[in-house]
Amino acid sequence: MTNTFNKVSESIRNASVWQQKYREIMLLGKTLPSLLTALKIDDALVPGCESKVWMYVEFDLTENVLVVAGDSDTRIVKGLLALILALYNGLTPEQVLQVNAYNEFEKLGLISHLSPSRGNGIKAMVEKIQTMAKQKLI
Amino acid sequence: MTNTFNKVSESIRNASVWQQKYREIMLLGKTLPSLLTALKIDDALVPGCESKVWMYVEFDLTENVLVVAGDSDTRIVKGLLALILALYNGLTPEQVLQVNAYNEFEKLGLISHLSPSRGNGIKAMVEKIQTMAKQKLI
Amino acid sequence: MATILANNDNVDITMPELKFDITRVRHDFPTLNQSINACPLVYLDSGATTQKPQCVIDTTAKFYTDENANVHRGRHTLSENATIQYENVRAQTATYFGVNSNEIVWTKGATEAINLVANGLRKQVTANDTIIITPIEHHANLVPWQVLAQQTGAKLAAMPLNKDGTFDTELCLKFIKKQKPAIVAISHASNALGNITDLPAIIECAKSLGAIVVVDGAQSAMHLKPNLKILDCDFYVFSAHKMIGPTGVGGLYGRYELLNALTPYQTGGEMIQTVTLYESVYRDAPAKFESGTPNIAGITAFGAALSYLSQFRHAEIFEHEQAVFNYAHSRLAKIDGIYLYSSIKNNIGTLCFNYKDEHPFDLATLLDGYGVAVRAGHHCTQPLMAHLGINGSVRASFAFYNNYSDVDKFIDALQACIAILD
Amino acid sequence: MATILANNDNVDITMPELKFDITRVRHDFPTLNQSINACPLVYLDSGATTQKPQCVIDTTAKFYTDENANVHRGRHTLSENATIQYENVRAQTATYFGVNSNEIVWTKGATEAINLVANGLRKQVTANDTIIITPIEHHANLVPWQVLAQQTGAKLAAMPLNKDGTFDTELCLKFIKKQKPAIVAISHASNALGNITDLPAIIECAKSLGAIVVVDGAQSAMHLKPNLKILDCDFYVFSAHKMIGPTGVGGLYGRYELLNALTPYQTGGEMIQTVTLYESVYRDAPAKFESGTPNIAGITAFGAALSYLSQFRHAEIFEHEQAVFNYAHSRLAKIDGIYLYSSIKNNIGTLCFNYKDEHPFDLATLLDGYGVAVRAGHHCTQPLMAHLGINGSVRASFAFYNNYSDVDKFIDALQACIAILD
Ligand SMILES: Cc1ncc(COP(=O)(O)O)c(C=O)c1O
Ligand SMILES: Cc1ncc(COP(=O)(O)O)c(C=O)c1O
Repeated sequence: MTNTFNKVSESIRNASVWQQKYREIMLLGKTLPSLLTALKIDDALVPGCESKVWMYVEFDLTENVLVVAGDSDTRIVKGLLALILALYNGLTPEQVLQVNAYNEFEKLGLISHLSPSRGNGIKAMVEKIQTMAKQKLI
Repeated sequence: MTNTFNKVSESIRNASVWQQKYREIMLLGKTLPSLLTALKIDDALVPGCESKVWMYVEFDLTENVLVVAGDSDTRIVKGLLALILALYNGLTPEQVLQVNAYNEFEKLGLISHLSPSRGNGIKAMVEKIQTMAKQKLI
Repeated sequence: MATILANNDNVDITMPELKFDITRVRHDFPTLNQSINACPLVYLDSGATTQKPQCVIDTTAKFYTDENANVHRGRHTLSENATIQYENVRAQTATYFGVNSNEIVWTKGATEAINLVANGLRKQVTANDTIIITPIEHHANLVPWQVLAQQTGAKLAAMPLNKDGTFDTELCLKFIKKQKPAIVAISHASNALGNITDLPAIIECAKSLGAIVVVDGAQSAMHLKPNLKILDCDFYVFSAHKMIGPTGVGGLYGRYELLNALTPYQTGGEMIQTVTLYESVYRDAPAKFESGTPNIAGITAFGAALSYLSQFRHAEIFEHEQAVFNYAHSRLAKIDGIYLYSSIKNNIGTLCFNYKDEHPFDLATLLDGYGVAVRAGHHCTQPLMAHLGINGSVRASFAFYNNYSDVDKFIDALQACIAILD
Repeated sequence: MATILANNDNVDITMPELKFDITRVRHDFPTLNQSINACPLVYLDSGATTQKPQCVIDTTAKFYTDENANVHRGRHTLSENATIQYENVRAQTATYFGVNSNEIVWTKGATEAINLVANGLRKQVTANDTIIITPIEHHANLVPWQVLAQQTGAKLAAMPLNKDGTFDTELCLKFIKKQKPAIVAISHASNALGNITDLPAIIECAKSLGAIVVVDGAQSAMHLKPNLKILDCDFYVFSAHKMIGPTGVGGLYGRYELLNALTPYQTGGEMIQTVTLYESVYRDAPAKFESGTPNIAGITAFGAALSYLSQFRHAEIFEHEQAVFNYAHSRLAKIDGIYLYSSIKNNIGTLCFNYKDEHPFDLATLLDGYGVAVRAGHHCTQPLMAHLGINGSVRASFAFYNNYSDVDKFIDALQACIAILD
């Protein structure tokens, strides 16, 4: 289930110094396709971020799997978004609830990016994903 | 100039324990005639006191001396008022400015009653007396 | 085991043995262990502000020594950590009151919290509305409603109160049904008398008529630790400094939809989504009520206060407070010439009294000579004093760090003061 | 003696020798002496909040340990002493700003102080009035005026601003004369850019036309220590936490008659003269603006902060800050690809910049890896960012406890970050 994620995050995990870690995160961000401009609307912005983070979280009704899309005007947040996408995209609601983004970010030494500070939208995204998965299961 | 005051405050000065000091203050308060009810009006109240303190500070125009009158519904404040009256009543503006109520109260161990706390009106009275004396001299 | 001290006047004075480790607790509150006027301090002014345990003092110092930074702003480690702590205390507070984190707004105190609600409701109130207040309210839960009434034309109606300062619940319910209020503003416990209000019945009745119920919890937040979802009020305010926390911190609980529907009271940075020169879009609660730099050190230290409280079961604290209060009430009641206005039943631990026609100011001044700290005056409850037919009173208010010995010293001092006055 | 470091690009980089005992000063601020991410902390976020000297920390702890009591209430020693201290700090603050004690109102911060003024003027403002704001304002000095304009129908007019974020005083004066404003709300120094506003000319012009001038002094109160009687503004707001004081404390200076004429913003206890159930009579300023229990520990500690500052001549502090800032500005300006928005002249010591088209968030995040604390974003000045044509920036803001070595570490770290990004 976290196969994609493990692969995607390997270079981050293997980074020997923090500088390298951030380089890898930003490289990862570059591999994430940009959102279509038409989707970069204010309604999709995560409120309260100093950076701009657009976020879409939906369930594909036919497949019953999560579809997450996002973009950011910062390179680091975009890389972190790519990690979240790798972690959750294509999972069923049951699978979503078994994934703990906090643990995964902790293992990568990136837990501070999931802090309640309003500085980035990653935490909001994770919370939205989990809430939606729970709602699906009710 | 502070003759009356020295006489009036003698028993307070000589009190051996604080209990005795307060007894003497309250006795002194009893000797102070009450204000006429007609003078106990809200406009004469010192604002912000938890106790009621009425205060009148005037200059007798013919004699050019200070006339202070006051009353309080508490026994301790009334006694302290009596001390202030003994200190200032009948003085000319020049004489008023030579009297330092803070020093006198300090000597009697009563300085805390001249604190900026809003609990009693003594400090307000002293300030009003001094302001009026200064204005007279301009 | 209970010791019976005296039994004249048909009043039992009992001192139940206490399981609470009061010696250790008193040790945790450094301010208590001092002398005032060469007497050991007997602090009976917790209704005005409580003392603080060492952990609150240490947490404040630690914040400024190692952790100081602004929250929700900087993209740097100190700021991130300060933000995490700050938000953790919000969660801790929400847990304490049994509500959700996003239903807690930080303010500088209970007074600001009530102003936030009263001001925030302005657009929802019309001249046809009635706001119920009560004669026991602290001015903080009175003047803001007077202002709201003036601004909207709404009517203020005062809840009926018994002569002795207690509520007759049946009468109150009748009154509420008759008034059909839009808002009911009421204290959970009176700061002057300590009497606890029978809120569940009142809240149920008011809400069944569609009223918004605003509870002033300044005095109840620590003594009663209410679960606000069970109490079922719409808004509830508290002050940290009356809960062994720091000064300059308070809070508002609001049922989320109602909270989010309030117009912001204070505007500025951090509460906005977007700002142009001529207009702004606000964020959702609680952010939109928290413009400006908050009392970060204070809120962090309030977390320590809540942690301190959470080491006890609340029932333990309450039982201890009640035992000490009952003992104090009984002993005070036995003194000739004492008028005691606080009920002994349903009381958070406050004695409101006078001696003969002596002025409370004189009594309090003399008590201070014996190291006993009480408050004298109208206790910011002028309408209640008028209702009781007095100008003011002496108030001795207890907290869980008081013990039987405090009561003995207080009563001894009081008798000595009476001897001076008589 | 001045060391010239480099002289390419025709910019002198000088490091004047400093008389200021910076080593001792840095020792007094414990937070500075720590490591972040295994690097010594370089704290360049004083514009958000300053660090606190040991005496402020100790005074807070001492208050809670020995002196804690509510003010203006209890008739007991602890309360009297707390009140004396509390009022002494008001006097100390008045002295710092060259004004009278009764012209200082305590608030929880600059944001609350501006809200107090904007809200308090409501009854004096009509739909025919114009309120001048400026594009450099912090949201705290913008949104409250937007609210006032909405509520009264008054017109908001934005002062002209040069492309580079500086004011052209002549243009401003012309604008003021044309607008004939009732109120001018303006910052003494920009929090985003650090640029100092040419206030004397603006204030003189505005007041000659009968306008009330409200100055946001959040950023200038410490760096510039203005004498407010000489500055001659009508209102001035400040935050203690930006003046090496505690969080949760701020204040408002108001020319007494104007101050006393404001409608109270917050109502409750201690601000009233008499209260009946249905109406209240307020006291005079400053009391009528200080309902509720204030941040007593905070205000007491702010006194320690002012005492700390008063050991230096202000010119000493200013000269030191300017030397470090000039050095930083010059070094930063030399880095290829840097856009620097802060003017080097008339600046309180703030660098607002971007690197190429990199996002300030990324730059700040990486700088934090090197222990450099800066802020990234719009700095609560969205209209200014829009004016400059940017979404945000990195802000490095200095205080008198920064030294040349901080600048060197900052520039080295920045170059390392650039290497990661490029
Ligand atoms: C210029 C300016 N005005 C107002 C404020 C608001 O101050 P506070 O957050 O302390 O209320 C700030 C601080 O961020 C500021 O820099
Ligand atoms: C019942 C009640 N309400 C409100 C308040 C106001 O609280 P604060 O002064 O902390 O704002 C108090 C405290 O004096 C109180 O006892």
